[in-house]
Amino acid sequence: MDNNLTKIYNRSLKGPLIFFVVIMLLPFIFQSNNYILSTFIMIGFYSLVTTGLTLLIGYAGQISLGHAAFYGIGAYTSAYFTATLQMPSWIGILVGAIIASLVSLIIGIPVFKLKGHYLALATLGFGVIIFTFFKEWKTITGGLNGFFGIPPLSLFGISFSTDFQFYFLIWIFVFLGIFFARNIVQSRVGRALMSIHGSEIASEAIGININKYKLQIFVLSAVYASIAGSLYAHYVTFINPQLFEMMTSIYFLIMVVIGGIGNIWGGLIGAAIYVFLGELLKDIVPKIIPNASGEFEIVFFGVLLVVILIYMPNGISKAIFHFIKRITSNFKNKPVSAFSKKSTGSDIHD
Amino acid sequence: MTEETLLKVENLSKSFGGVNAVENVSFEVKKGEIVAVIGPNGAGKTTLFNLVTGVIPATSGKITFKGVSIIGKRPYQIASLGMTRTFQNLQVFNNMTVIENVMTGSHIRLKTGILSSGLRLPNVYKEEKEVMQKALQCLEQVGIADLAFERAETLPYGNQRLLEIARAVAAEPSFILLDEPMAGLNPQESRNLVNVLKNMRKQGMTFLFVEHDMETVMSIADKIVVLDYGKKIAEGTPEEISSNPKVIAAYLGEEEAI
Amino acid sequence: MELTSQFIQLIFSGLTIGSIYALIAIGFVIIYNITGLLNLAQGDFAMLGALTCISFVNMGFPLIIAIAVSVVIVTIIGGLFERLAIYPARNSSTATLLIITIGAAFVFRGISILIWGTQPLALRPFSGNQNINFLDATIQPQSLWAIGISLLSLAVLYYFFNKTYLGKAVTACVVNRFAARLMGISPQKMSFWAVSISAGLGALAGIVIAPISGASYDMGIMIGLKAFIAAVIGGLSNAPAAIAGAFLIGILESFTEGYLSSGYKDAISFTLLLIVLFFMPNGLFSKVSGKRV
Amino acid sequence: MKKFVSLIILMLFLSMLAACGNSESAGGKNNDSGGSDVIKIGAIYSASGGGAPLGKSQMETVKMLVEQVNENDGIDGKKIELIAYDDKSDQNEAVLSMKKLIEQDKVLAVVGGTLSGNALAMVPLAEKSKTPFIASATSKQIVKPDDNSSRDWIFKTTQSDDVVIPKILAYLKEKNLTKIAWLNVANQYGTSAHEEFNRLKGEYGIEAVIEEEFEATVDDAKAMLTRVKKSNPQAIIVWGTAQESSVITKNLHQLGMKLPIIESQGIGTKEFIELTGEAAEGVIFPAGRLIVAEQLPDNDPQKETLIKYKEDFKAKFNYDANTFGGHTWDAFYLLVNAIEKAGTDKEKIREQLENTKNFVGISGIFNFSKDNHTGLDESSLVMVQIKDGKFVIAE
Repeated sequence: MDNNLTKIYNRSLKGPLIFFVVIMLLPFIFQSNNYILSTFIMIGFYSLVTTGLTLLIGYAGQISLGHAAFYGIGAYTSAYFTATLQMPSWIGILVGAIIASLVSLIIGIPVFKLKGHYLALATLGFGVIIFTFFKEWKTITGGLNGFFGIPPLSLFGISFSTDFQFYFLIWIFVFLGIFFARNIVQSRVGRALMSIHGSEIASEAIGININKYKLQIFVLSAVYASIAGSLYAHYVTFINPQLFEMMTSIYFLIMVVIGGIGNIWGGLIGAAIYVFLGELLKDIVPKIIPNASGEFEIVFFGVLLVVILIYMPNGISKAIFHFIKRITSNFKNKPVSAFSKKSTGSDIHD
Repeated sequence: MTEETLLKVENLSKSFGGVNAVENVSFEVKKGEIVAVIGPNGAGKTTLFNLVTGVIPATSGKITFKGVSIIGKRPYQIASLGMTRTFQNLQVFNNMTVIENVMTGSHIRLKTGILSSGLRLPNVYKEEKEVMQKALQCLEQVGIADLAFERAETLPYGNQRLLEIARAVAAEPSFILLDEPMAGLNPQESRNLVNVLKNMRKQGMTFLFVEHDMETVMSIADKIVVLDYGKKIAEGTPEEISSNPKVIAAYLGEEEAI
Repeated sequence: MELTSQFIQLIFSGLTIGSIYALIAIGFVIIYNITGLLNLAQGDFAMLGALTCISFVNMGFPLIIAIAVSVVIVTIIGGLFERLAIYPARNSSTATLLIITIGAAFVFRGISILIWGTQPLALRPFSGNQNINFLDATIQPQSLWAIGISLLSLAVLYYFFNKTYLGKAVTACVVNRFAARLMGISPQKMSFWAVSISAGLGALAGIVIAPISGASYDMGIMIGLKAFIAAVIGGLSNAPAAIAGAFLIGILESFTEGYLSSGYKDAISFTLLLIVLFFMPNGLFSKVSGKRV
Repeated sequence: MKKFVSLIILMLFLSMLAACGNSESAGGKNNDSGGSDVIKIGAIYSASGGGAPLGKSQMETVKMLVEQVNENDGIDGKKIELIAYDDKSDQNEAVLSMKKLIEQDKVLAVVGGTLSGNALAMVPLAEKSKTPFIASATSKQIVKPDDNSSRDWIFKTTQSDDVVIPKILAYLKEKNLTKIAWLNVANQYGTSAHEEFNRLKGEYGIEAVIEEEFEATVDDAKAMLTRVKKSNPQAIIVWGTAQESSVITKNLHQLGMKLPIIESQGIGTKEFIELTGEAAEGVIFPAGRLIVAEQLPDNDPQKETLIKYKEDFKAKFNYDANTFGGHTWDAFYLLVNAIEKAGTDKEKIREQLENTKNFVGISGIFNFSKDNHTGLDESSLVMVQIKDGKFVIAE
C-alpha cells in the first residue's frame, strides 16, 4: 500500500534525471558555440518564468497578462543594487524577489476578485502601470535610454561571465524551480489549486480559502519571474523598459499555453518551442522565400500558433508525453500490473 | 446527547432585488438527525442551502452552528467548523482523478503549506500517505473505490453524485448538506444511496437535505421542513407532514398549475 | 476666454478619438457577447481597413467607393478569420482562444508589412483642410467626419439589431444562447456574422482615423486595446454603455495630455480601468441588476 | 485528421532539435574549409516590429549593395556572402542573432543595429569576440559610453545627438530665436536627444520655455499643444520620426501656430510630406545631404555617390531611399573599403576602420580616429526646409 501515491503522482525521478543529465552534458558538445548555448540560456530564463506561470494558469486556472512587470522588477532591482549600489549579486536577487512578492501581493488582493477576461485585463493594466514606472522613474531605471553596465553575476565567489558558466547556473535554477513546483502540485496545495480551477464554489465548500491560494500562487509565480529577471539582467548587462512591456507578458502566456497547461513541464516545453521555432524560422524561411525578412517569420509564427492551438488546444506537452508513453510501452511488452491497465484513462500529474 | 442542537436557523430572510426568496424561516437540526427540506420548485430550498453554507449573504436573520454564529462567514470558514455540502448541479473537479477529488476533500484536516510542500519536508510524505488511505476509505463507504484512479469526468452521473458525497465526507464533518442527492439517479442507485446515508447516520453523521423524491424523504428523514414561496409552512415528522393540509394544498396547487 | 477655448479643444480632441474607440468597442461588445471571445486582433481590422482604403484611393478610385470596397473586403477577412481560426477552436479555454486571436494579429501585421511596407501612409481628409473655428477652438473637419460617421453607424447598427431579422437573431444570441438555439438560430452562424460585422466596423474606424494620424501596419495594437478598455469601462454587455465608455476614455486621454503629461496617458486609462473593474465590475453605466449570479 | 495534424506538428518539433544540431555541424564545416573564397559579412537590422520604418530600408540597402559588389567581382575577386537577420525590433532577438553571426556563421564583421537599444545590447558581444561592428543607430553611448567601457571594435555611421543638437542650437542662435518649446517622442530616440538638448542649450544662450513628450502612437496632440501655445515660444522643436511628428506638425498648423518649426532628421522621408500635407510647409530640420542631393553644386564631393545610391535604390525597391538606408550604405562601404585595404584579418580591419580618413559616404565625409568612432561632424549636416512639398537646402 506504500506505493499508492505513485498511482496518482508520477514521482519517478528517472525521466527528469535523464533529461537533467542530457541538459548538463549539452554544453560540452556545443562548448565552442555560444550561440547555441545562449539559445538554451534564453529558454532557461523563459522556463523559469513560465514554470511559475504554469502553477498560476495551468493549475489554479487564473490568467495573468502582467508577468513581464515582475520579470522587470527583478531585472531592475538587480541592476540597481549591483551596478548603482555596488552590492553583491545575491542581494539584488533577494531584494528583487522581495519587492516582486510585495508588489504582487498588493496587486493580487484586489485583482483576484475578478475572473476570466476581466482578470486578464486587470493584470494587463497593472503590467502597463508598472511599465510606466520603468519608463518614467529615470533616476533609478535610466528611463527609455536603458540601464547600462550591469556587472556579470557572481555567486559564492564564482563569476558567471561566460555563456558556458551561465548555462549551468540558469539550468540549475530552472530544475530547482521545476522540482519545487512539481512538489507543490503533488500535494495538498496542488490539489487545492486544481480544485479552484475545477469549481470555485465546491472548493470553498470543502474549506479551501480560494483567495488565499490564488494570492499565494500569484506571489510565488511573481518570485519565479523576478528571479528569472534578475539573472537575465546580469546575463545581458543592458536592459531597457521595452523588454518588459505588454508584449513580453503576452509571449509568456503564449509559451505557457502552447507548452500545455496542467503539466509542470509545460512551461519549459513551451519556452523551448517558442525559442526554437523562432530560430528555426530564421533558418528555414529564407530558404523557402529568398530575400524574405522578418515579416515572413512573423506570419509563419502566427499561422503555426493558430494551427497548434486548433489541433492541440491542450498544448504540446500532452502530445509529447503521450508519444513518449507510447514509445516506452512499446519497449515494455506488457503493462506491468493490473493497475496500469486500469489507469489508462487517467492522466498522471507530472 | 442526541438532543444537542447542531444547527439553529432563526428568522432567516433573503431577498433578491425586492423578491423574497427566503422569508423568516426558522428551524433546528439536532445532532444525529436527518432533516429533509421539501417544497415545490422555486420554494427557496437551494437558496436556503446557499445561505447556510455562506455562499450568499443573508438579508437578515441568524444562523448558529455548534453554538457559533456563522452569519457573515465565508464558505471555507464555515466548512472548517465541520459543515460540508454537495451540489444540485454537480461540482465535481473534472480536472482530477476520483481519488484526488476525495483527497482534496480532506483539505482542512491537513497542514502542508506552499513552502513545506515545495521543499517536500519529511512530514509531507507521511501526511500524503494518510490522506490517500482516508480517501480510499471514503470511496469504499460510498461504494466506488474501484473507480479511484479514473478521471472524475469519465464517471457516470450517478457515480459523480456518490463522489461528491465521498468528497464531503473526507473532511470528517459533523454535518453534511445534500442538495437533491437523488436527482438523476436510477431506482437502484437511489436505493444504494439511501443505504449509504443510513450507514453514515449510524456512525453519528447529521444530514440536512433537499429532495424531491418523496419516497426517499419519507423513508429516511427524521424531520421534514416544508417551504413554499420562501416561507416555512410546516415542520414535523414524516407522518405529521404527510397529513398536513397546508402541505397537501401547496403540492396540489402546484399540480393544478401544471 | 482662453480657458473655455482650451476646454472645447480638449473636448473635441477627446470626442474624435473617442468616436474611433467607440466603433471598435462595439465590435468588441458584439463579439464578446455572442462568442465569449476577447478578440485581440480587433484593432488590426482598423489597420487593414485604413491601408486597403489608401491603396484604392491611390489607384484612382473615388473616396466613397474606396471606403465601401475596403469595408467589404475587411468584413470578408473577418469572416474568414472566424471560420479558419475561431470556429475550429470554439470549445477551447479562454487562454487558448486569446492566444489564437494574438496569432491572427501577428499574421495580419506581417502580411500588411509585406503589402504596404513599414512607412506610414497618408489618406487625404474627406473634405478639405479648412479648419473650423468654434469659440476660439480649432476643429478639423475630419473630426466632425469621425464623430458623424461613428454616430451614423451606431444608428444603423441600432436599426439592424432591432428591426432586421438577422440583427434580431444576433441580439437573441446575446440575450440567451440557449433560447436562441431553440428558435432555430444557430449560435455558430451568429458568431460568423458577429466577427464579420465587427471587422467591418473596425475597418471603418481605421479609415476615419487615417487622415488624422496616418496609417501603418502597427496602428491597430494600441487602438484595439484602448477600445477594449473603453468597452469594459462602459460595460461589456451593453453597446450604448460601451460607446459612452469610449467617449469617456477619449476625453480622459485628451485631458491628461492637455493638463498633465502624455507619458502617463496609458497609465491613467488603465488606472481608471482598474478602478472600474474593482468597484463596478459590470461597468460604469450598468444598472444594478437583480439577477442571480 | 486531428491526430494526423498533431503528429505532423510533433514531427516538426522533433526535427527542430535535429535541425539545430545539423546547422551547427554545417557551420563548422564551412569554417574548416576556410573563408578563402568568400567573405562572410553579417547584418542585423529591425526590418519588422516597431523599428521597421527605419530598419526595412537598411536591410534592403545592404542586400542591394552586396549584390552590386558581387556583380563587380566582389572584393579582390572574393564574393561577399551576406548573412542577414531581422531582429524584429526585439533586444533578445538582436543578441541571439549577433551570437549566431559570431559563433555559428563565423562572420568577419557585422553591420547593423537599427534601434539604439538593440545596438547597445549587441555591443558587448562584438567587443568580447573582437568582431568589427558598425552600427546605424543614433545613441552616442554606442561609441562613447558614460561608463567608459571599451568600444575598440565598435563604429557608428549616424550623427550622434551631440553632433545634431549643436547644429540646431547654432541655427537657432543665428536666427536669434532663444525661447524654445521642446517636444520629443516618448522613446529612446526622443529622450536621448532631449538630454543632449538640456545639456547644451545653456552654451548657446537658449532657454526652453516648455518641455513636453508625446507618444509614438499619438493621434491628436492639440490638447498638449494648447499648453505649448500658452507658453509663448519663439520657435518649436519637434523630435520624432515621420508618423508621430506628422501628427504634431498638422496639429500645430490647425492651431494656427505660425512659428518656426524645427524637427529631427527622422522626418526626412517623402512619407512625412505626404502625411503632413500643407502643414509641412516651412518645417526646418538638420539632415544628411541625401535628400537634397539634386540641389547640391556639381563640385560637391558627395553628389555623385548620393545620386547613384538614390537611383539604384528607387529602381530596385520602387520607393525612395532615405537617410536610414544611407547610414547602412556607409557602414557597408566603410567595411568593404577596410577589407580591400587590410585583407580578412579582424584586427587589421579594425585598425583600418579606425584610420579611415576622408571617406565619402552618404551621411557625410567620414574621418575616424582612435577617439572618434563616429567620424562625422556638424559639416555632414545641412539645414533642410520643406517648400512646395519638396526638400530644399535652407539658408
